[in-house]
Amino acid sequence: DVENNNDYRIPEDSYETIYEDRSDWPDSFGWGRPASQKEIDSLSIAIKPDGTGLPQGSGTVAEGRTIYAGKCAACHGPNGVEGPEDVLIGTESLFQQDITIRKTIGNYWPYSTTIFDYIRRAMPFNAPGSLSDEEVYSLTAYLLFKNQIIDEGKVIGPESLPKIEMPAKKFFVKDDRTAGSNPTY
Amino acid sequence: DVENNNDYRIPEDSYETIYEDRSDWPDSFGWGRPASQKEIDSLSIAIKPDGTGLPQGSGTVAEGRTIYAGKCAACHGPNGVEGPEDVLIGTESLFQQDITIRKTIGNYWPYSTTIFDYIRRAMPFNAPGSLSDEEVYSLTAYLLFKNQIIDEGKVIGPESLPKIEMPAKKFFVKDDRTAGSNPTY
Amino acid sequence: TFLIKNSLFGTVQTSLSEMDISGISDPTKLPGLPPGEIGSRSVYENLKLLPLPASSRSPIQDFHGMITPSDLHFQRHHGGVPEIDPNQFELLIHGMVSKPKVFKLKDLKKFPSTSRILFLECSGNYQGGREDLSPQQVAGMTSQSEWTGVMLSTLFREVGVDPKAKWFLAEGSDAAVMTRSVPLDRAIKEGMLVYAQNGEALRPEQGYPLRLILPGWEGNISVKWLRRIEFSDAPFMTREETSKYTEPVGNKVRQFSLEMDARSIITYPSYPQRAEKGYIEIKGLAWSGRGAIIGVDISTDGGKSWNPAVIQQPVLDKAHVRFRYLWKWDGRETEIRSRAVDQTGYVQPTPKQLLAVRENTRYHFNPVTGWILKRDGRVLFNDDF
Amino acid sequence: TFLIKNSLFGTVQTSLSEMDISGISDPTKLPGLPPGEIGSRSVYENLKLLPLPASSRSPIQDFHGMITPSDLHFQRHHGGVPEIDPNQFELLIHGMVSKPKVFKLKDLKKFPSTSRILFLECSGNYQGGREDLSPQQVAGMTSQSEWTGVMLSTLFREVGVDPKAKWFLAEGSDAAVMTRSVPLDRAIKEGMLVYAQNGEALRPEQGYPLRLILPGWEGNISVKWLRRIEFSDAPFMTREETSKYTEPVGNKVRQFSLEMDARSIITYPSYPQRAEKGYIEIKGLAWSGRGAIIGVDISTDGGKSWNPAVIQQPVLDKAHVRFRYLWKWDGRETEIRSRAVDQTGYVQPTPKQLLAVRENTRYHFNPVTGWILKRDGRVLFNDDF
Ligand code: HEC
Ligand code: HEC
Ligand SMILES: [Ca+2]
Ligand SMILES: [Ca+2]
Ligand SMILES: [Ca+2]
Ligand SMILES: [Ca+2]
Ligand SMILES: [Ca+2]
Ligand SMILES: [Ca+2]
Ligand SMILES: [Co+2]
Ligand SMILES: [Co+2]
Repeated sequence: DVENNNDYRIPEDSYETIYEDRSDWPDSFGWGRPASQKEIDSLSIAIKPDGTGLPQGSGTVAEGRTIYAGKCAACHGPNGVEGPEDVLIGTESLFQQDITIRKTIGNYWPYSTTIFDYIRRAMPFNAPGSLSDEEVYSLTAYLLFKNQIIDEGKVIGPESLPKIEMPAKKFFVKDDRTAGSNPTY
Repeated sequence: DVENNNDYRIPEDSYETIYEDRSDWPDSFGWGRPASQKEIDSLSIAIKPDGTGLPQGSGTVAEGRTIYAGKCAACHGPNGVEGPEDVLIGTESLFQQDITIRKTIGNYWPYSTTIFDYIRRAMPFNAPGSLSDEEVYSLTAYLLFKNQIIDEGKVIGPESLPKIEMPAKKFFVKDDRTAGSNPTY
Repeated sequence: TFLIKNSLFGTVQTSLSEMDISGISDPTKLPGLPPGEIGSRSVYENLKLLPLPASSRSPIQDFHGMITPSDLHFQRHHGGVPEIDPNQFELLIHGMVSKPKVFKLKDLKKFPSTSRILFLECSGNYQGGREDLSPQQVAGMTSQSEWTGVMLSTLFREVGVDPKAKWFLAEGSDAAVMTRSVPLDRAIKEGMLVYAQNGEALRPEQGYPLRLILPGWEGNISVKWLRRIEFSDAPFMTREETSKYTEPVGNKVRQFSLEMDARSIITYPSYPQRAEKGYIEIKGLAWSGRGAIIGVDISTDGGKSWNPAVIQQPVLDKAHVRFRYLWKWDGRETEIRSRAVDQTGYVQPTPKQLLAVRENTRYHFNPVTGWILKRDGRVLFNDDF
Repeated sequence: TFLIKNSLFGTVQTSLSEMDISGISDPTKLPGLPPGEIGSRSVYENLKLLPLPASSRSPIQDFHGMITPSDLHFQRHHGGVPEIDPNQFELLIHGMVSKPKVFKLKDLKKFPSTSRILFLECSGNYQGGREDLSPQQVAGMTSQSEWTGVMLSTLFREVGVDPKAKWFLAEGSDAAVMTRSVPLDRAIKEGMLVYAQNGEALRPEQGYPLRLILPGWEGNISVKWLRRIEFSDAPFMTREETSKYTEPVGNKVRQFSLEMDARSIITYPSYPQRAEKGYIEIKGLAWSGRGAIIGVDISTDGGKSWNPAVIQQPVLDKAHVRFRYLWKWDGRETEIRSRAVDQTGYVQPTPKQLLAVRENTRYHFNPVTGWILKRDGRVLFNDDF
């Protein structure tokens, strides 16, 4: 009978214990060189939800509209909904069990700072990192406006951006799955 | 201390036990097709020390000398000792702790049948399998003669070849190494 | 066709050049290619990834054992595969640390190292709903390698991490400048920075020259082409961990769903292969991001009864295992399924069990799947149960 | 240099063709290559076998972990690498059997299969006597793969082996029509016929489409490109098991010396690398044909004192294990050595211990070897002790 064939074995302990005994290790190996503040500043482009990392500058919906038409519409559609790439604009709630509704900045992005961070690092897809901070602020303003999150006149900058409350924020929870024989999928 | 770091584990049992339980296996899976005697005969070219497998035919030292000069001397030297490839001829004993002495048919080959078998399957290196059985018998005769194992007039064939006693035969023993903490290297 | 290019032939060049080798097709009759500087793949073997614009799926139905050939490892990029000069390459570690540092690749290679065989799976690894799907289409975004590198814990000692740091950002040097926030307490135990894959340097598609490996977690967080680590007290809420790689479940959005749940798939017999009546060794892969696989059950009657498969040793933690199950098919239409159980006791759910608690969330969809064997030998995919 | 060939770009072709990409060297500023049908190796990585007319040695000093990349597996051929069409391929099993049979490759793939990670070492794997030798030169004829195929015991049931059969001949379809006699009682336990290596089909240099694998035994007997198995009551005494692969020991010639004795070699630091004063993680490989490695000892004082290295899990039977030993070098000239111990209790001997019982027999020469670290950082090979 196949039952006896299960010759498997559960690993006795988890992997991290390989280096449990570090008694002969020095406090530090000392390899690598100290990073200067200058090189840290030049590389650390990540923005936190509280706005830390946002550069000086500002942008407007009007300027964003122009830049969008020139550099973004080809991939995301003239109105941000036509594609062929990701749909950016839409306010219909996702939680109506209608799977045809697309995830957008308006209905799914929990933090406004992510818009600035992502566009600056990755868009336009064919020339990432080519936009000025001012351009990114303007595009962020334009996309927030089109998603009915801010008014058309709002100026977006390091102070105002993190204060914007995103409609989807309230839905986000940490992973609530549990492992084990009675799991929450 | 490093002693505690040795987190190794001896496999509990050896591998063959994977298929210990074959209780649900059939006596035979039945795959593959029966081999006909004809195809067995055409493929089974191996010669046993008792001469099983040797084909009809025969060869002489004189003929072997001619074939050797034409098809072998380029690689093994006019006298079978010059190379550049393996030295074939030599009767000096290997067991004088003189590492310059080369292993040859004369001092190292324990079975005469191996000469026929190997030449037929693998030589000449650039055209293996191209010799007729008669040619192989003659080359075998020639190499045995040059190694002072047979007389120049001897005819070599399926009856005579396996009867030839090779000088090196008496030295060959099965692996006598032992494993364990007191091994014989 | 044989190419004569053997140094042994120097001595017989004349006779060789006179040989007519055009008619020789018996490989025992002419020397083959001599040993070279690098091995080859048989011209008769033609395994291929299945490429889409931003991903490529592994031909898992063609694999044997548990190792994925490095050039057939699945790919998922957000900005293409960058070409990085390992001599120019630097990793910056900064943020909530007392000693921000820059490491060259050669610095990282000096640290105490470790190797580990692990699967890596994209959390979007599912395609279903049709009968004409191969294992490569259904689940080809999982692969397995032996990774070698430095434990995160080893490297993090060097920079003096602030005890208040709870997360770190991992950032790639691809065109997406890919970023993910990683929970430090969970990552520190098993996380690695790896520079080698299956014995040699990482392949470009897998993050050359350096990537993060977080065992058992969704592939996207094991950031490739790693250039920067920034410690923080909170996650950065990057696009990949908010807009992507999150799951709407009920009226919530589940975020930081990192562990890959236990899964299995039968890779033989499968679509578009043909099954033959008689003995069949059903074969497949099973894995869990939460530990070792402790069992794989097989049903050959569409889920009514189950029997344990043989699991190939060694069974490793957070690694693909190969399972096998000998079965005699009577030729009547039936459906075969596999179901993985991991060391937490988690049993791979059916599609309906999964869908009952959440719609298809696009990510982390790991149901039991089946292959329907038709009387004519066709094998069709099924996930409608 | 970046090649623009991404389907995503279809939509923006005009603006792209207007872009000047010649000056862009920052990989975050331009998309890289999109996912393809097959992965690649970085142009900056250039590992090579070291070819001789009839063999090629693996660059073991460049490897990480325990798996050998398939195209860098060592090679040893006696008639070059044949090109074999897997659809034409047949294996004949006959001799002392009641049901002589011919198997196509697809027949063999149907049988219950198994996978196993094993080293394969040429019994002639030694070069010494000079200080300017790299690990690749000293011991590059050992490699490791995950092999998949059929157990000999499974296949031999099909042909009805005569109980009086004690040996079988294995014959290749290369230009040497390579043959070896195999003792049945010892081979039946662990022997395999394999068709896959590291997840995919065998590589041509490793015996495509089918080879024998006799775990722990000298490589030559694991006949590649296998075409025929003939059962017999006695060995055939082929050239390879008489004229070659035998060892003159005292006034005897040792024959059928099959098991590879335990061995280890430090691969880092090694010639021609340079060592730097300070912490060094000494790394290397250890293996035994008689079972599992249970320990590797390291000496950093030329053999006077020994300390155990850390051995990477999982430690597998008859498989390479990676060992590591953290050491602080004070910069003074010294010699480092490694010594393997296997589960039989066998301790890898010194060169002198080996030579005391037998001259260098060319085969099965597995001594402890050392690397002398010079004050200027040069690392030189030593086997004179
Ligand atoms: C060449 C095509 C292309 C152009 C031009 C382009 N994008 Fe995109 N965009 C994409 C693709 C492809 C993705 C998805 C990338 C991924 O998933 O990794 C994307 C994703 C995005 C997203 C994230 C959507 C989500 O829901 O996660 C935003 C926001 C975005 N683009 C904004 C812009 C803006 C602003 C511009 C102009 C400055 C722009 N894009 C220009 C192709 C393009
Ligand atoms: C193109 C070169 C070449 C030619 C021509 C050639 N040989 Fe060889 N021979 C070799 C090589 C190379 C080897 C060693 C092969 C190996 O080790 O796999 C060898 C090995 C041998 C051996 C085994 C020697 C030993 O000690 O194991 C014999 C016997 C032999 N050759 C006989 C012949 C005969 C007889 C002919 C002519 C019919 C011939 N050779 C023609 C290259 C050649
Ligand atoms: Ca069974
Ligand atoms: Ca442990
Ligand atoms: Ca996408
Ligand atoms: Ca230690
Ligand atoms: Ca067992
Ligand atoms: Ca030779
Ligand atoms: Co997730
Ligand atoms: Co031997």
